[in-house]
Amino acid sequence: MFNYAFRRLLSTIPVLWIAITACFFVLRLAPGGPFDGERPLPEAIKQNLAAHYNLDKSLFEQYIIYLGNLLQGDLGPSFINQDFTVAEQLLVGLPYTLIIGGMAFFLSIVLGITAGILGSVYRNGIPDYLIGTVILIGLVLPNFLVAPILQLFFGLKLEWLPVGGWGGGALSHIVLPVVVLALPHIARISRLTRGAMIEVMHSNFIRTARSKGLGGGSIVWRHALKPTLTPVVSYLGPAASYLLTGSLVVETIFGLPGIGRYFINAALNRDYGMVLGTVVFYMILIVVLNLIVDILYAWLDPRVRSR
Amino acid sequence: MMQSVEEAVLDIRDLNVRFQTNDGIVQAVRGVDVQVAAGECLGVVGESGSGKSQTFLAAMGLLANNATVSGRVEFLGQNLLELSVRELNAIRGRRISMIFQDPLTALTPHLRIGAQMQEVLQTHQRMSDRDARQRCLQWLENVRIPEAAHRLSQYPHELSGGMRQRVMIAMAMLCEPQLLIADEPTTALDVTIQAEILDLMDQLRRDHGTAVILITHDMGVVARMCDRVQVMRHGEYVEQGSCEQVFYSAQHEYTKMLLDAVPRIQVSVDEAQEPMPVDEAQGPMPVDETQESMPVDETQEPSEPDASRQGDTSSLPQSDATALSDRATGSSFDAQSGSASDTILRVRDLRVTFPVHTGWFARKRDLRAVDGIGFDLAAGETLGIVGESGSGKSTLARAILQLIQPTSGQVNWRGQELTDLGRQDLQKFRQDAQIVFQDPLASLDPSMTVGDSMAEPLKVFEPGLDRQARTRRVAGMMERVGLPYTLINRYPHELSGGQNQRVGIARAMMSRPRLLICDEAVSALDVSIQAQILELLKDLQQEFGLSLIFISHDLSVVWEISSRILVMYLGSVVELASRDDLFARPQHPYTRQLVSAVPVPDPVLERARHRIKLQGELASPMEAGARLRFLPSRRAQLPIDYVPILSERFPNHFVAEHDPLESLTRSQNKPAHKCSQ
Amino acid sequence: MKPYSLRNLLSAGMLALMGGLASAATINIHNGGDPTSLDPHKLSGDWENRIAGDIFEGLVTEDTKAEPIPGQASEWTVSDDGLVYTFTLRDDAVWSDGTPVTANDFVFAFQRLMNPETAAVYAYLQYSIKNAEAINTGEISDLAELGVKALDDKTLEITLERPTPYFIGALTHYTAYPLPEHLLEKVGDDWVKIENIVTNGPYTPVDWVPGSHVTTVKHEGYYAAEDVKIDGAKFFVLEDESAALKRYRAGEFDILTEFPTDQYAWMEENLPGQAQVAPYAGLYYYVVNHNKPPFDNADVRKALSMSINREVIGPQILGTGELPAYSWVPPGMANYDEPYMVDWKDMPYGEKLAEATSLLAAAGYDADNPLKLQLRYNTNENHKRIAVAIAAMWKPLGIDVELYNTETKVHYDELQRGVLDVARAGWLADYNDADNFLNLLKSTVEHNYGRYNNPEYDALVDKANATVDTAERAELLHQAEKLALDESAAIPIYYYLARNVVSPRVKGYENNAFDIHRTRWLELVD
Amino acid sequence: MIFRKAKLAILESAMEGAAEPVPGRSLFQDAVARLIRNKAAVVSVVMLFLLIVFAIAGPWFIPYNYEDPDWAAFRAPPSLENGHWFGTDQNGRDLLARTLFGTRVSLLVALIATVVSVVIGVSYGAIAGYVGGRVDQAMMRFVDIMYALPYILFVILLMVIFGRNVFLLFAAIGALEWLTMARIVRGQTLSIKQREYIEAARASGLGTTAIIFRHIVPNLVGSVVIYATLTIPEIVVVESFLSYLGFGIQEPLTSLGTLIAEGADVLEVLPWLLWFPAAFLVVLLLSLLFIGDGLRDAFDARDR
Repeated sequence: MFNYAFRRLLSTIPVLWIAITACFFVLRLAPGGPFDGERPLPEAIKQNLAAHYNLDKSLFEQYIIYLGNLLQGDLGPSFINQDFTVAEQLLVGLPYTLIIGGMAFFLSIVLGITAGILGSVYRNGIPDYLIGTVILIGLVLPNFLVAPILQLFFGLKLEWLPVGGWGGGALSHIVLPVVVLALPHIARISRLTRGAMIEVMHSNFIRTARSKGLGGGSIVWRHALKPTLTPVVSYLGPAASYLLTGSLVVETIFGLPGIGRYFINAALNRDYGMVLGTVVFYMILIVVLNLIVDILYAWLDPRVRSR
Repeated sequence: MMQSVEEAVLDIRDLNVRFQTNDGIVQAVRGVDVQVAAGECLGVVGESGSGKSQTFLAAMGLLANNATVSGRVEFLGQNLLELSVRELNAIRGRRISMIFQDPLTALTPHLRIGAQMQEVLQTHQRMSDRDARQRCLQWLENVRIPEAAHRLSQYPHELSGGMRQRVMIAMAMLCEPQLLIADEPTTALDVTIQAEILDLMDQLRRDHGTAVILITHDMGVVARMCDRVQVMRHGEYVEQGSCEQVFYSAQHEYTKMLLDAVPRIQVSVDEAQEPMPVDEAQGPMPVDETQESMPVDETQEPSEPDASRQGDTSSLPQSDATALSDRATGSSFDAQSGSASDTILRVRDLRVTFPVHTGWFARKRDLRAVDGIGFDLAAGETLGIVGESGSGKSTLARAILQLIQPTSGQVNWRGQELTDLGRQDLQKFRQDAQIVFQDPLASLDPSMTVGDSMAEPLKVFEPGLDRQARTRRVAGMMERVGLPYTLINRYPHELSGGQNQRVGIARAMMSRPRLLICDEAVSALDVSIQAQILELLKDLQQEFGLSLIFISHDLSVVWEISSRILVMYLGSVVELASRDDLFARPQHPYTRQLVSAVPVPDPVLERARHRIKLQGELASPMEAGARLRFLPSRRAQLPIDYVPILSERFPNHFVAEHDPLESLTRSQNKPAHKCSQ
Repeated sequence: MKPYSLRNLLSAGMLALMGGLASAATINIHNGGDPTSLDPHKLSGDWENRIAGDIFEGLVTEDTKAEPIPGQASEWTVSDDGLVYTFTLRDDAVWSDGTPVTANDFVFAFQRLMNPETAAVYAYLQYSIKNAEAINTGEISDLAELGVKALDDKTLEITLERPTPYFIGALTHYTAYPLPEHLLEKVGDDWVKIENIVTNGPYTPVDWVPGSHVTTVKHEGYYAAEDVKIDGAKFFVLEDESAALKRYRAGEFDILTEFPTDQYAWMEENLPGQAQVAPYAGLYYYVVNHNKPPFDNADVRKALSMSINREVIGPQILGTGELPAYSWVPPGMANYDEPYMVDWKDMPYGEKLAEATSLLAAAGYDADNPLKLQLRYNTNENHKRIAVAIAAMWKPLGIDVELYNTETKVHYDELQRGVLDVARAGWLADYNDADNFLNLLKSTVEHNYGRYNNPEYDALVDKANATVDTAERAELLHQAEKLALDESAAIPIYYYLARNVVSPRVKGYENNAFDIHRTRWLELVD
Repeated sequence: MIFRKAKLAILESAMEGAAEPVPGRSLFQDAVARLIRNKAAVVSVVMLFLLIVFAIAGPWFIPYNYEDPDWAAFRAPPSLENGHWFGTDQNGRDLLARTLFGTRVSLLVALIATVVSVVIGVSYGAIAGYVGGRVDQAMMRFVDIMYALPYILFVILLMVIFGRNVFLLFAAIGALEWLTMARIVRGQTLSIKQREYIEAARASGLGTTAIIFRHIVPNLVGSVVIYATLTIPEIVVVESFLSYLGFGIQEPLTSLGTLIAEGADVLEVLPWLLWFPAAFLVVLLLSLLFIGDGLRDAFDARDR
């Protein structure tokens, strides 16, 4: 098992490398530089800045330097937020993103699976259709639309929840962002679960279980659930990167200091260091997640273990 | 000897089952009555779609929710159909339990055996874990599972097929139910294991007085197990009565047809005794003699097939002797020289090995699927190849047809080495040698009309033909294989299994091949269809002077059609002889076990038979030393992957080395009981 | 004078009381972007200025009207030739760690500012100081050559290159803030880290979460501390303006420094008097590429300019009523009376169109031979709308416009490389002087994106800046402006408005042309 | 003589039936038939169809076009009098015209991306699946790698580079979206490859390419169609997301995503700017989803 995990991690190093290289050069291909702005700088100053950030060296040299630093765990300076290194900023933003993202992740899994199971149990019944429609709405409405609507409704009309901000991580502040972030994933997961559950319920071993006189509950929980979860689990990997996509929006609208926003701003500001930093960071996140997914597979299906 | 209702454990009256499907309402069961008395074994026979399973799934309330059930199902006075799910659950698994066909899919893959068994006890008897575990352990032992304790903590996929079915049975018996419903319990199993499972069930039934309902399509199994039989067709019972009544004086046409259709091997009541040495043998056991003893056999017309067989056998000895004795003594073999004029296919020391991964990171290991097989095939002859699952018979077929690249060895087609053929010549060969597959549906492209499927070979082999010409040829062949021309534009899923298989055969025949390999060609079909297809094959063989290689796990089918039979075990030949010779005096313990295990659709004979039981089950080819299973005495000195040498024990009768039977047989348990009369 | 003193007493008491009330409060300010730094030499945005101006203070600082008033310097004298300024620092000016602010802190700061290695983006704002430009561009390597000298701990002497009427105004800018030399010597560039930083302004930062907020608290050592009513400010980062407005309505913010123009009408109705829209010393304009035919043709440029219906843009397109711009220098700049307006300003739109059409026709363009041009703007809701509207206004002249928007970085990068036909640009005054705008059209200036090149114009502007007498100077500048406008050097569109939303809780807030509202002047009441 | 009987019977039936062959119904046709029985799906198909017709034909029937301002009506709420049924935006442009145009663009964009992803995905997956072995492993490893990349980040980078060429961009997005498709197709191919009819085809001497195109690809249609219908919504959402980030399509062109992103900012003051495009989007996506689900059920063999 550990052996396996270790290999997986090793095998992702080339992945990381490719991604970083790609970003590095793609980014430099893009027009505009970190120091272009409303007010153009005097040449002399531009040169000084360039020198300060090694931008005066050849692209390849810069690339080598960057990789070199990266190997020593140094993500380099931020071109824009000059008082912090990239690493520092990521570390500051990390907890927020992780908390919001993690809770959204958890919420979508729990709600999604429950909804899916209900849907499949009452297949084509009233609950199924109700859930189904709600789910679909969540699936089709873009989160940058849902967010302001919720803000208006819960924040301004009902005045139940704060409209935005971190508020020291008070639950009330977190609710809305988490919900907005989770909504589409609740939808996807419940759809997956429903489909899978219906399929599993048709399988022979469920018939056996019923012939053994087990109650509906224990059939679903003991026998049907695990196999049902397989497709859900395989969705978790992609879900991570979807969550990232979402966090870009959510953090902007709710004014949360997470790292989701960083990437957009960094890309727009040509903050090369920051962009690469976020990419590296997210890749590692996703890789780890996929690793967990594989381990979950093994847990769900003993046949994988022995294969 | 109808049971009267009061002593009946289960009493089904006028049961109807309808299904609401996409294509309208389907009436699966039409007003059937069933009674079973305690300790009785009722056989329910019928072909696929006859509604035999539905009847009892309905009784158990296990049907999908698109089904509507009407009628009465009295179990000890309670009408199961009126019970709530909770009440029903109190009965299911406790007083009535079920065994299903496929033990792999029927067990929950992610739960340990122990857990799955214990939950039964915990649901029904509120038993503590410790006691439950005890009980399960004890039952695993009752069903003769080795190292029971260890099994409890294993997952289903870690057990062999036979073992899984044993677990199923143990699980079904845990609460010592009054009624055990077994739905095709042995269909998915190899014949030797089937024999053991059947014995086991019989045992349990007698020890615990459980009533057993045995749902099956196999007359042999019925003949062996059941006191009473009910024959089902199109959701109705066409005939019922005691075993003997049904088998010896069938009333209904359908029953007769079924019985006729079943291919049956001739067996002496006791295979155990050593066969007489060849010199004093007056040829193989006279066929007609046995036939007298079994009136049913008369219907089986012996004309052409026998003739063809005569033809073959007469031509055989020469070639075979040289060929295989060579092989036996391991001397190198020259394709051109010793080849007899009419030997069209010559296989020598053929090997196919696959690399397989075991475990996540274990190194690849070689699976020797075909392990040095050699034989000759004469024009117009039929060679049967028998073997249980994993014996590599299908691989052999594909290797011969060069669908799989053989690892080593020669396949010589009419003087040409196939192994070193160019693409062009290979095409020619493909035109000559065709194959028919097991699953009729899966062997046809669902996105093509059957007409196109049949026309395809023509496109390749006779590009000259225009559309009409092709259609004409197809139409001709369709008629020949007995397919209505009207079906030409239909799609496979619109045809019945039998029809599809005819299409498959027609496609194979389009290129007018000289060799036709049938890989389990009839195994997926109902007996009646099976018979027709066999018949068709015989006719075609006659008409086109085909050579057939007929591969099957079902000894009786092979017996039905073959002139010579080759018995495979773990990729190598254990015995090769003319059909009658093989059945008259099987030599190799494995062969004898096989023969003895085949159930014969004849209660008296079947129950009189004595079974040979060998240590252990069929081993996987990956298992080290598995090949030495019949040579335990020499395990010590021989290399672990040693392949026993084949030698000609009687003329044209080749047998692989083995220890004497006695040293291999398990502690003999008494022969199955005679049925009450 | 009794009653007077009595009233004084009372009001004092009132103040104290209110102070007491307010003292509980910190003010929450929506500040838009994420500050890139707290180091005054590394700033470039107005959102950074808001923070920096609260925590630092230069020799001179802004009052509620953003007019320069004595800051760290209690008084100063100017030599007759207007070249030498002598400042006397307050005795009670101290850093937040208690060390007094000395003249050396200023010397140090100015030298660091001009030091090329600092690469201060806005260094050029202080180029009027002797040798500043030379040092900043590396011609002079010895920092001591800079025209900033400490005569003693509390006396600072600044020598200029040439007399500069707006110099005092320029000193309010954050490029002129002192730096705590003692601290920088100790920790170097880390001085600005939140745990190290010491400041000399009315407030001092205590907390900074990038992407979230900067928190400041009152600097008790500040010389005017007792007049500072608000105990601390929280500057929030939030780019999404509509989200900001929602939070404001939920009472989470006291001041919005920007609001979505579409909401203006709504706020007038529902939050009367809270939305503050005030003239802003800034110009929204389009540049035209003078190096690319046919745009090198003054008539073509004039046609483009004339056919823009400026009266629609403010009230209709933006909805906040920005005033149409017909001059290059926004009205109300210091040392400059009414700006020069284009002569066709008051023509009815119909006639403008007609003339524009004929001008184009003369240049050989009409419906059959349309003038194709690419209109560039940087991604932003308002820029987009204006571009769309103007494209539509040009359409009738048979001009066919391709709208092309890019992110800010690309936009300006390409503008500087002269990649444009017509492009959007804007200018906010750094200091209160017409020169700050007219400078934009000098051929030598990088951000003369249109590359308008008229030696006569350059001469006029230079001459003006060399003259001490303000009236005379103003006259010269006027001539320059007229020259440029008559040639339609660029297309002014509207004068910026500052858009703020100020909660009724906030007292002491006054609109001004530079949109600078230092927290020290504000007050929170409930 | 049971066999003879049996055979005769069959031959007879053959003779009776003779005359004209009965046209068969392919699995695909079956699926379609089943789809038609699925109300939700049918309704969706109709909706989608109407939507497309509106989007394409609509603009000819309304007095305003999507780019020219109505100087008399800025921010005009929906009204029948002035003919702006959906109202106008801040530039006085008719929202109905813009919505229809936006729908057109969104569909086009989605179509491009989907087609690209289908083409790449199918060929890639089919090859990997059929060739199998090391090639397969290598190709799939590559897919895994692509999966691990935070793809939205790349889209944004692409955006930054492609500047405003939305169609190029969505070709690019398609080029990222193909991964899942490739996986699905590969899986399908693998299972189809195991089928005996492939062996039968090889036995009757068919070449690899012939097999892939005559026997494998046709049997992939089902799953490809299903996944494609479910990809389109994905893309539309991605498009709207990018519009929100300000990477939307170049003015005066527009797309549903852009319209909604703009509308979201003014949902209190100019609600119509949000609700009309949003309604179109919801209808569009919902119908696509229902159709996708319908297709899945229809093609699902188990329901037969």
